[in-house]
Amino acid sequence: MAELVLRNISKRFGGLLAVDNLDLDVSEGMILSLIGPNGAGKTTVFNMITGVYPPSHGTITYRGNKLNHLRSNRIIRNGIARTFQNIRLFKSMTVLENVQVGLHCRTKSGAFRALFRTPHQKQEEKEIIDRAMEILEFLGLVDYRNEYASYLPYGDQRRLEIARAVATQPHMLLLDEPAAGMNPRETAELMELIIKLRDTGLTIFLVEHDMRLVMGISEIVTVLDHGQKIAEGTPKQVQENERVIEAYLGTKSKERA
Amino acid sequence: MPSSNVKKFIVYSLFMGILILPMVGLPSTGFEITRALLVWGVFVGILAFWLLGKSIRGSDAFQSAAGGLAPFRSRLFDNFTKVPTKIYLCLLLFALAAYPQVANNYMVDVGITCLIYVVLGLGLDIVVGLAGLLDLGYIAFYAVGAYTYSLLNLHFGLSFWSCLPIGIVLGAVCGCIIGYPTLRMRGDYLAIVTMGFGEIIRLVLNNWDKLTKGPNGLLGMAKPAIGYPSFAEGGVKWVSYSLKSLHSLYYLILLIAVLTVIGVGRLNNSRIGRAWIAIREDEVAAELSGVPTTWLKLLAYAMGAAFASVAGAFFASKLSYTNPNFFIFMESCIVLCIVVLGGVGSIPGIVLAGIVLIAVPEVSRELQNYRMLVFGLAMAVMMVLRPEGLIPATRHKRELHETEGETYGE
Amino acid sequence: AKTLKIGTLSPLTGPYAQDGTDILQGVKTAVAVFEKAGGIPGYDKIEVVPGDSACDGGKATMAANKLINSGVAGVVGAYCSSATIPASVPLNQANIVQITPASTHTDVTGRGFKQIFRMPPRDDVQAWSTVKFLEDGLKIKTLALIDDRQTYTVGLTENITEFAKEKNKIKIVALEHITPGDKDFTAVLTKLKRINPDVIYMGVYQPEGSLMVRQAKALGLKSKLLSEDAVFHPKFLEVGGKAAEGTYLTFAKAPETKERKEFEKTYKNMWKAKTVGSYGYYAYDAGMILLETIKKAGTKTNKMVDTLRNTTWSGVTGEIKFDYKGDRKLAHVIWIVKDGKFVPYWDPLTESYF
Amino acid sequence: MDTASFIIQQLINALFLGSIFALIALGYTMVYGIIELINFAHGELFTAGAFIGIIVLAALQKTGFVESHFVITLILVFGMAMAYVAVLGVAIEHVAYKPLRRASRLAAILSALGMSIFLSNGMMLSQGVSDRAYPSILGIEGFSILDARITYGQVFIIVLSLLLMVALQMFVNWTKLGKAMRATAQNQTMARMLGIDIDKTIRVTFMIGPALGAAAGVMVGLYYGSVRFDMGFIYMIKAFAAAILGGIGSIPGAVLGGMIIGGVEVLWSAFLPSEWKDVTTFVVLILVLYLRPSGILGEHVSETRV
Amino acid sequence: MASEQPILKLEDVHTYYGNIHALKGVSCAIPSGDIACLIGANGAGKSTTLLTIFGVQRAAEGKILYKGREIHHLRPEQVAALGVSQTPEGRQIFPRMTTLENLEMGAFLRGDKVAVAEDMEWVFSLFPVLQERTRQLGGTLSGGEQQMLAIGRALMSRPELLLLDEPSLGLAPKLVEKIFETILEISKSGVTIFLVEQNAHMALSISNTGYVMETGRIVLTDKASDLLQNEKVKKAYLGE
Ligand SMILES: Nc1ncnc2c1ncn2[C@@H]1O[C@H](COP(=O)(O)OP(=O)(O)OP(=O)(O)O)[C@@H](O)[C@H]1O
Ligand SMILES: Nc1ncnc2c1ncn2[C@@H]1O[C@H](COP(=O)(O)OP(=O)(O)OP(=O)(O)O)[C@@H](O)[C@H]1O
Ligand SMILES: [Mg+2]
Ligand SMILES: [Mg+2]
Repeated sequence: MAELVLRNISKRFGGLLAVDNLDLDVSEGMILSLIGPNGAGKTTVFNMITGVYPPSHGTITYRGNKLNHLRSNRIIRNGIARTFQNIRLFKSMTVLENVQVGLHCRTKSGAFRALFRTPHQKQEEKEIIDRAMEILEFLGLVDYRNEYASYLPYGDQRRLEIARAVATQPHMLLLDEPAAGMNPRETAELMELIIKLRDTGLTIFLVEHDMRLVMGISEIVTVLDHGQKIAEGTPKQVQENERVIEAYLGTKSKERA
Repeated sequence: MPSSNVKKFIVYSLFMGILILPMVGLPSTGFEITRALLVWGVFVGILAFWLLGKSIRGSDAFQSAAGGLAPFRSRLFDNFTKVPTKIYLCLLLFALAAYPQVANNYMVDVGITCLIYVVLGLGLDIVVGLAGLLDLGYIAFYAVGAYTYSLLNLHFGLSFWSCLPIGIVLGAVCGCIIGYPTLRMRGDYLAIVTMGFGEIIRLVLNNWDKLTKGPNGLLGMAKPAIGYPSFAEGGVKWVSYSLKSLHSLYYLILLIAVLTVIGVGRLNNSRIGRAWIAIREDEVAAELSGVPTTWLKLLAYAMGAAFASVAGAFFASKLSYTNPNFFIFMESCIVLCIVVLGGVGSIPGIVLAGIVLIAVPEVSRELQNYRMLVFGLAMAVMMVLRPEGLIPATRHKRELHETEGETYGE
Repeated sequence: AKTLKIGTLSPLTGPYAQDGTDILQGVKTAVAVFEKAGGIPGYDKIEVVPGDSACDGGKATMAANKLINSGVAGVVGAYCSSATIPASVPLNQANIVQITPASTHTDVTGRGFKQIFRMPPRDDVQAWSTVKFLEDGLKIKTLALIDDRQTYTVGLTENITEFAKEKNKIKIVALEHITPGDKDFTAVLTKLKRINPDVIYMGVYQPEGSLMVRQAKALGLKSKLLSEDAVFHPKFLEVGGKAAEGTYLTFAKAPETKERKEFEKTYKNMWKAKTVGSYGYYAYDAGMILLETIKKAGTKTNKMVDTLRNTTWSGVTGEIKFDYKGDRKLAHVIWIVKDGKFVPYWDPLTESYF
Repeated sequence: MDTASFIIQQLINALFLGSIFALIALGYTMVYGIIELINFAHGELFTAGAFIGIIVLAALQKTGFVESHFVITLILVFGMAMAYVAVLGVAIEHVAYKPLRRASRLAAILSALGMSIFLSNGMMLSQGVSDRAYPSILGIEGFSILDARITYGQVFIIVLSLLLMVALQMFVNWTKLGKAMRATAQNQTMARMLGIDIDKTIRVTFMIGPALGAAAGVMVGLYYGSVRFDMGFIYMIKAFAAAILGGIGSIPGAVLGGMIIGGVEVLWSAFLPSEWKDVTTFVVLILVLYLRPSGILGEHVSETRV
Repeated sequence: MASEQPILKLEDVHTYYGNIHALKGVSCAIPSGDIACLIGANGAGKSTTLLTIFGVQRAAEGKILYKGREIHHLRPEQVAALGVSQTPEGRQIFPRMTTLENLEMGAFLRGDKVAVAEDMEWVFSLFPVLQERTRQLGGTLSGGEQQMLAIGRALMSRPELLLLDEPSLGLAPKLVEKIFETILEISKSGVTIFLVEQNAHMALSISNTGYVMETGRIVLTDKASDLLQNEKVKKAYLGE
């Protein structure tokens, strides 16, 4: 069975059906992309998976556990991590601390251990730093560790978001438009990074409008329009799908891609 | 003076002139303008002084002079920073410990009050500074501590020390009760609700005659006592020594304050403290980074309340008296002032502000009615000049190599 | 070339600053009058050290400690009972004579402190006069009480309830509460209008009292209104205006002596005031007997206490004699507002009209 | 007094108290709505208005103008108080809030608190610590409905505050100012880039809000008959509660909130133990906010849009 | 076509964020009716340039001329009144206003109700999605919808000079095409356009002039078509 299973998922905002009866399977270790026109409901799918709001209808199952109605932090603890379409870093914290927050759900020491600074707590703090440093190293952000997050250039902020998400030690990473605002060269770097992450064993679930990125790395591409799945398949299949071209890609892109 | 500063001077003086107009006496009391003019004069004087200073500092001559001095200054600064912070802390602690030996009773009493407010300020800092929850009813937990001790001591004869843990737990529980309905609220909705809770607790204390004796207050609680073994007269006896004198009370609250500083400092630099700050910065992102925000917000309320409760128990035992009137809204505001004026999230700042904000108005009682006037204006001016607080908080920075100099400050 | 220092404790800031200032000014007047009359041999100056108790326990103890440190020989203060009680602890430890010109709570003198005295009659004394007047003067059947849930006023309404129960002549039909600082009491007054008791007792302070009589008039209440000495203030007449007419108040009746007139004149001159606040009188007397005591007995506390106990003083608030607790025997009489003035009306001791 | 008139009387009491709260809450919510600042000084502005009213009134009374030109007197008293306090509001904004627009919200709140302390003590120094009698020109004449009494003064004040509320609502809706204010509140930089002079917008808000407060101050003085330097505090708290309860930034919300707070206070006192009146007010506030975290008429945004 | 007098001219503009020297002497001149395009790496200072033109960030040094008039000391609202509008970085939608109100805010300075209504229709024809969302609060729109709203709002003011900061960000490929077509169309109606883009390929292909920015300086200015062929540019910004 797939790692993440969405069955008959719908989301209604007032009169608007943002996601309409969607079925989706994400298998372990793959890179799956979700694409679709603006307002198709992609971010909404992410939001439902991560518990920002519950689906109006349907079930979400992750590794056999139902996620509906779990609080977000529990879902993250279960092994799903995400980044945001509009960057949401902890601006007045340092880069290192941002990553340390991500490690929160994998550590235990509570307020009392902190107050009395028990050996266990000290040990854990050390581990937190080591682990955070490792992650920063992996993403090439070590040199920025003491900068406030808000001072980072845009591209590095996006990477820091990924770092924070990776720090929660997920099995599955949801990336919401990670390449937005990046130029082609930076996008290429990002592409490598995503593949590197996948190679560490992560399942990648990607929402993106940059077709070069999507088509370059995805194993499966799912296309959403008005909340409904209109196509699914390999990048090549999807690219040639008439409905997708009409609803999403446009005619010119065909020539270019 | 550059013309922009001149313009500023004129505009601000003018506006200040309008501000003091309500201070001009009424026809019926006799038209009185000297007081208003005095206030205005002082303001204008300070303003001129400040703007002048600013333009001198901005001027080229000063800049180049400062440039010449810079290496000297940095050397001085280096020398200061070379001494480990621990030594400074020890010196400070020593000074605080020696204080009652050189000060008279009044000054010791003022010192005690300052330290109580330092504890309160640090406690509130957990809620406001770290977790970013604006709390205008914080003084209620101070009341909870005071009344817990008073009631338990009067009715059951429990000692200060055995009441402390009970007070802490009760304070924390109250913190959670107050925190719970506010979990979904933001910003100022939180402010009014916490303020409402603060008032509710005060009013309940005031109205529940049977338990609290209402506005009459509770009277005659024992002072804290410490026990020590005595070997006199053969055999060992446990002697209890009541901390009656102001001096011994001072040392007790100093101990509490130091423990609070250490405690809040440790929390701040722990996983819990980081999670609080993350919540302050972006609650949704924190929740989606795996931080259980609900639980941590409740924890912040509870921890903050626990510190206030300790301070309250001490306060009640020091006065041997407690009354609901001691826990009015204005007190919450003063504690909040300490936190913000000191610098949100900054422990040294809050300690400094606690001392400044309590001691200065107290010692300047000679000014009488002008005191609060100046206090109010100074607060506004301070905020305008240093919105980050006296000693702004810096996030902890981690060094990989010893050689890199640590940079603090703005 | 010695200076004698005496201290005052009173709220110089905050909502009670008016009464607090009256107290300070009363004591300063006493010093001025006393110095003019020759002062105390051995001292060439008498200094008043003001302490701001702010009606707050913590601040009051600090202020008390400050007075102790500045070496005062005696203290006049404080005002709110909730400040006087904590402030009296350090003063007691330092063994300094304290005379409160305002606090009426029974606990102020009821704790076995030897060196504390008080000028105004205790809550229960005033309550006794009140109930006596209602029972024997007005001969009413039903009474409604209002208080603002502060130490002072609750003390009064509690004591009145108790006294009224003793003889069971008066039925207490309602006990209502207001919030100090509020301006609108129509809800409570309407409630009482419906019950229509013979008398409504207003256990409040002057600002609320003034507003209450006005609103009672506007609502057309028929009950008679009775209040206490905290409302006995020229401001009550000023703000209450016509609506204040006919209100009964309890207040100590002082003989219209020459000294009293003299004092009023000096006070008004010194402070450019049109009227003397009620606590000004008590404070003046407290200051005067404190100075007299020092003149007689020196600054040794034991001697001062003895002198204070064993002397019968005459002051502008009448005869002053302290009992073993430090309380003063002083009867309230009932006053009435008539033609925009406070007029003595009924004497509970003699049970007769003036 | 029979039950019917009792209830009518209490409803009148509630309406009256509520409309005063509503008027103060309006000024409060306007300022809040635009710079998201708890304007602690609003209570003092209200008091200052009352004092200006008393000064003007006392001066007019000396000349005997009041008897001969009653309506003009009222216009003058309200006009002068509102005009002056409007200027005062702008001055406060300029000195204490404007420099803090980019600073943290807490800093601005403290600055406001400082201003409040400053003004209230300033008024204490100059106007004295005790309450001052307001010349009673409204009188206590009135009429009765059954056995319930309502004075002409009350009618006048209720009508005037309703008029002011309606005028404000129309002003804000019909001019571009309302929109400018909302835009400024939500994103100052963007508002400026669209051509909104936010300084002017804020200034106008700081004139209207305090002016409404001043009108309420004069009303309170005229009707209740006294003013004191610290009377603004309690009203500020109630107005704050009312504004939040109704949904901050919303004009009808402020009116509704004021009425609810006034109503709860009066009706609770009327039927239940009056010492718990304030507790009840706050409990109602907390309950409402618990159920509707952005107030009754507040814009309910699911802020969890990520 | 581009006339002689540049509608916008920057002369040696410096801008600081506190101590950070973000613009280190930017100079450029944009002829009236032109489409000029500014490209550069992240953090180069492109957005800062646009904000400085608008007066949101103060130019610490240098001159900014609009139609020959100095505007670097003007406040943003004054610049807006001169007929300049901008879609800023991060969209800056008013989150608690509806889509319709957001668009109306774009026309804040305009009095001609009829023409405003016409323009509204035009914007809706460009972005039909917005018409479906008129009653929805801006803050709840999807990322791309917000982007369309930001562009629509900027158009609602009928600007003479339009500053676009990454207009294609977050838009679906089909819409990206549409956006660039629209830009061309707007330009034809006489509006001057200053475009900042990461999608350098597309941007350069519709522009006349191109500027390349690196760490606060403009390092290369050329005709856009030439820049497309420039080896360095190709490597650094076009990802080829
Ligand atoms: N809280 C909300 N209230 C009302 N409508 C909403 C809300 N959140 C999203 N929507 C609507 O639901 C639809 C789907 O939004 P979503 O954010 O999922 O789109 P998306 O596919 O991520 O688009 P984009 O590529 O533009 O980011 C949009 O039309 C949006 O306006
Ligand atoms: N508010 C700010 N405070 C401090 N520094 C800032 C701020 N905004 C931008 N900077 C810095 O100024 C420089 C230029 O930033 P700018 O946003 O103009 O770059 P950009 O070219 O638009 O990049 P991007 O492609 O990421 O949008 C960067 O180094 C950035 O870190
Ligand atoms: Mg999206
Ligand atoms: Mg940019």
